[in-house]
Amino acid sequence: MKAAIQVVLCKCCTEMPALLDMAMLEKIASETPMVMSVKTVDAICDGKNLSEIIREVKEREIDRAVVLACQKKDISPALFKAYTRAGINEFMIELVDIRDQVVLPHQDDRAQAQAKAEAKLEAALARVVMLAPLVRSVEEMKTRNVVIVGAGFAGMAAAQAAAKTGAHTILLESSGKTVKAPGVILTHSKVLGAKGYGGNFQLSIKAGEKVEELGAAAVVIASGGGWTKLKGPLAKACKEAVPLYELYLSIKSGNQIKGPVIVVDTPDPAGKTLRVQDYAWDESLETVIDLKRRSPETLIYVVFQEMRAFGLSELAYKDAAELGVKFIRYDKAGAPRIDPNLPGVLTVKDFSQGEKLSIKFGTLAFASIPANPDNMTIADALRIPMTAEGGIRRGSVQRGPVSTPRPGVYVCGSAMFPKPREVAQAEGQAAGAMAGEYVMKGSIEFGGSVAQVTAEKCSACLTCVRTCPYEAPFIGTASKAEIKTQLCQGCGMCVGICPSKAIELHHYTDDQIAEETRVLLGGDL
Amino acid sequence: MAEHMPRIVCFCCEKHGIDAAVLAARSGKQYDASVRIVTVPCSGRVDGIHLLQALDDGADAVFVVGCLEKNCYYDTGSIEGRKRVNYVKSMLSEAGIEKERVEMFNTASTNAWAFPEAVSKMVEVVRRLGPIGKGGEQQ
Amino acid sequence: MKAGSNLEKVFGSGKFAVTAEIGPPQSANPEPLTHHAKMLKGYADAFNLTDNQTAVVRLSSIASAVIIMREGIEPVIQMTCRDRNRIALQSDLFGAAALGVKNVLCLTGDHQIFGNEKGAKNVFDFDSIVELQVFDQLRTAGKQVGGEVVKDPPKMYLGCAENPFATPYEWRVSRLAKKVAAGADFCQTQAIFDMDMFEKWMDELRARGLDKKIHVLAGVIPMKSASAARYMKNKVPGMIVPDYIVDRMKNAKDAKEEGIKLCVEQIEHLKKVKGVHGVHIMAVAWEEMVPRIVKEAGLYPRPSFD
Amino acid sequence: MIVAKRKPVNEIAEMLAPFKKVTVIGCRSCVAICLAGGEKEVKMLVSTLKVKNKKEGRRQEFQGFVVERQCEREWIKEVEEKVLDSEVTLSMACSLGAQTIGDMYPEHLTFPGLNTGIFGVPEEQGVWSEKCVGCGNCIIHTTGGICPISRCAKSMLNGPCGGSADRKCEVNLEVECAWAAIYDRLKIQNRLDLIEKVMPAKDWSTGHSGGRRVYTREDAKLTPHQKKGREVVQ
Repeated sequence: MKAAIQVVLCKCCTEMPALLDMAMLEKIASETPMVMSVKTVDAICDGKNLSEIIREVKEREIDRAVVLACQKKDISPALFKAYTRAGINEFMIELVDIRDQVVLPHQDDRAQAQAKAEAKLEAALARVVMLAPLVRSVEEMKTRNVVIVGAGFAGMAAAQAAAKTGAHTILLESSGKTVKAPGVILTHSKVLGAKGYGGNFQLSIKAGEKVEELGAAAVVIASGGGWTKLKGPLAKACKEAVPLYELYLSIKSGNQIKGPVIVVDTPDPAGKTLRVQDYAWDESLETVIDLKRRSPETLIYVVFQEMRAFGLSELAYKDAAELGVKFIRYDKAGAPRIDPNLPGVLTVKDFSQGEKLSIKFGTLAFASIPANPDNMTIADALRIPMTAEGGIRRGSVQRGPVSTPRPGVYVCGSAMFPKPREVAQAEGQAAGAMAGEYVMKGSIEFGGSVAQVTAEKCSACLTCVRTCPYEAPFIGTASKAEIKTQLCQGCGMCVGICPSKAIELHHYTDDQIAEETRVLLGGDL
Repeated sequence: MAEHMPRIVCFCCEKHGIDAAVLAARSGKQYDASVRIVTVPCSGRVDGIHLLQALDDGADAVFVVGCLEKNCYYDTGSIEGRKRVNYVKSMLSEAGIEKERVEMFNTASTNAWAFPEAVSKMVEVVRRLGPIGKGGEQQ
Repeated sequence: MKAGSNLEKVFGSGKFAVTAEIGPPQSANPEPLTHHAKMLKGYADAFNLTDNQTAVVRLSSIASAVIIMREGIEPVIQMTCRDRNRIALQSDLFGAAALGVKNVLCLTGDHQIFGNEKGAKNVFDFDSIVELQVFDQLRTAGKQVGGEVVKDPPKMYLGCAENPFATPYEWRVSRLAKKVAAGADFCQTQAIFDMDMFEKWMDELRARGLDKKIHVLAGVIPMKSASAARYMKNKVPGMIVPDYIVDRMKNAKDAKEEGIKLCVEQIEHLKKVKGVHGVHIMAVAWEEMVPRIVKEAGLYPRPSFD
Repeated sequence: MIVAKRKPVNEIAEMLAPFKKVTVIGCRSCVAICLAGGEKEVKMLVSTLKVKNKKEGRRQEFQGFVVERQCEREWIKEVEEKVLDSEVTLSMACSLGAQTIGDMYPEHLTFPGLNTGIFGVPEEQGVWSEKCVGCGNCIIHTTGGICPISRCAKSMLNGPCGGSADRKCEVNLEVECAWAAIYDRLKIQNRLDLIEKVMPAKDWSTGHSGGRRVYTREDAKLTPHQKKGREVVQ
């Protein structure tokens, strides 16, 4: 193995030398074979220091580097750009976050900190010789289309925001209602299926009676709906219970409501999945006020674990209380129950009074609206996960609060779970803007640290195909697994689970991980 | 006799895991220096082999840090990570080795306590169990 | 006459038959058998000797039969397919016939997982229907399953068991039809608590004319306690005990008395069901109650054909 | 496919305890697919054994690798040197692989690392269920395509036993009653008349009861004239 390594030690102004013996680290680095240059700089984020580092890269024909500094997020753009310009592949730079992993958390233990820093340096030196340059590929987006599914509050806000970025918006609305929004508007339309990936989706949509193909660079799901299947012990004990939404419609259409009426936040009050949203609270207040005004003699109880009256809905709370609606707050320990032998009676422990109450009721409603059945078709088509309650599951918040796990697909509003209008609108704006920005980049980048199959070792057992959340692995024409690089996100789940060890993740190969671990534990370099 | 210095390896996911460790450091939290982090893109990348090899290479304990299962950057990665850890635990118990030496932790990137707490739990385990075998130090 | 057993004669006479169960001991001691035989003599037309029931090792059914025959009562031996292949089944049938046994109940057998020898290797060369078919061919055509001609074939009255409450329900009558086709002469049912469901089954059975081809012995179990009722309701697969029966046992002042009363009532009810030609009383570990039940149900004395 | 399960580590360790030099051989076929004996499992086992040895102060040398199909001599031949370079070989294949190595090198010890279980179907990831016992005389065309020999605890040929409740098997309440499934399937296929037919005694001689079975294809066998070197001598 031939390598020409540069080692850069960043003092981080004075933080590193204050705790660590920099000379010792320099010595270890310089005594390691194939290390051509050891540089200690005051601060790597200082442009002056960068140019000095890069000069040395050229002079000594450096092909890889170990940089002891801080978190990748903080320094990457400048450093990586400089190295790349000097001809070093971005994957040949081993960054060691010595500041956050050694200096800051071990201020009180100089000896141990030094030992750890030395081990980290040695492990990085062991790892850097094993690194290989990797290329990223670029694929042009075929369209600038942002397809927005649903023209409710969220969808319309998304269309506005996406249009502002310059993207071409196409709004799909399942009903025939009149929609005022920028771009193309297709009423009586829905998504049936999808092929491709973020940047280049090929949607199959139904518009009116016609089934059409539609290219989309990004998709915003704003299809609305709720999260509530009536699942849970209360729903089981009281078969006649209704979602609040139905009660609301029933009141509006002037039906006689059998009292007393109880509104509970969820059919599963003691469960783990409780997700009382502002929506549920606002909707409950609106409903009970309406009912109380129409029939003042009906006893009404609102039984909630959390009472959240934000902003102006505080006034509705006050109104309801003045009209004589009884509010009962509970906690999990005193959660409402219905004894199957005593149907029609709800027992609950009032959290604030500590009193156990048994309430007879004529109508029981859960503060919830039914899930949108279309969400399942959309999720199926775009291969994105759903919540147990029938909503679209968003991705990790690190990807953004309106992102799904799949790049190029965004979700906003009540498609996730019921939301008040303002929240749905704000999310719509965010999703539209993100989708617009994504589309306006014009191309997608992929490759780099992605998975790759060694065909000879593959048993075609399908384990990777079944495990990958992005559906990147597939069985190719040679009856062996292959990775669709455009879909691979580089998580390495398939690598960790492959029973034949036929998949490797570039930049995080088994050998690289094993060697780093071994040296970190004091193994010889 | 001098107290055994624990040797602990942490396979830490590059998303919420590392962010939580960095946040802990930058919030001034101090934790035992015996822990050595190996960064992986996702806790689902961790293979049982890594955990066992680390124990063989001299670690007294190994732990994996991943995103919260409901908020994993790679959607299901930390669930996979947990399954790998559990399988290694079952193999260790079959072999008569304390399964507490291998553990899975989940954290949000905004949790400054999670990482130091995980470290102290693992240090506690090693202090209680000592090295794996008497030969551990002498060999 | 197929075998000329007492049970066959009772059925032939059109009288309402009574059979009861005797569980052989889990030892080599014949005494409990003779004790029960003496106690029960005259209260039933024939007595079933279980074959390692629930796969618990017990004194063999054939040996038990011979022991009670010495006391002058008629046995129905049971032969499960769990422990014997076709060689042993046919050989044992020869042996039983040679010893004077005239009734045999063909069963697939409980799985060994329920017994006290869980590590056993099971056989299941046949299932009960194949067993019936093979035994029927032996007695009528004098031919073994493998084709060997038997000069003095065993003359046996062939019985089978049927559970009207096992799933799929739609199939239960077809199963009995298959047993009839395979050669069964009489059928003992699983213990009946849910009369409505049983009667529905009987309706279907009669609709297919099966009541003319097979003698149905309805199974009854006298219960000692409410917990026994609950156990049978919840723990015994394929047994249905309606809630009102559990409640009745629970609310009774004297549960044992109530159990007997309930059993007698059930027999009275079953006597009226068309196509039911007798009852089979399974007083498991409570055999001493059989005389009382038989008397109170108006089924004493038993007919005699000597 | 053949589905196997790794033996508990302590049982394997006990088998290997007297030996200093151990070869662990996996297989890339069925047992890799059923996650029991592929390269990953070989490495996991070797690492676990090493950690166990460290704990117990025992010294053993391990080498671990996989072959394409351990039940075929040609694949074993390729790794012959490595096999014979140890005192004992632990086969992480089904018992067929273990026996192939054993038959090839009778003086060399070959131990099983897996318990070979079932002819199974991967129902979902991580779940394999038995659907054939290799009776050598398939009848599933009469039972709606569902095998009662393997899927019924009592191999009933003529319908469910009396223990079938709620469509579950009384022997294992997690398992569907095979005959309930057959009934449903025949109903869908409009072939319910089949269940009224009394199935005769099954001829088990085509199965293991007929003795060890060897299937041959005369047209595929090599004649002595076609064989080379050692093959001819054997």
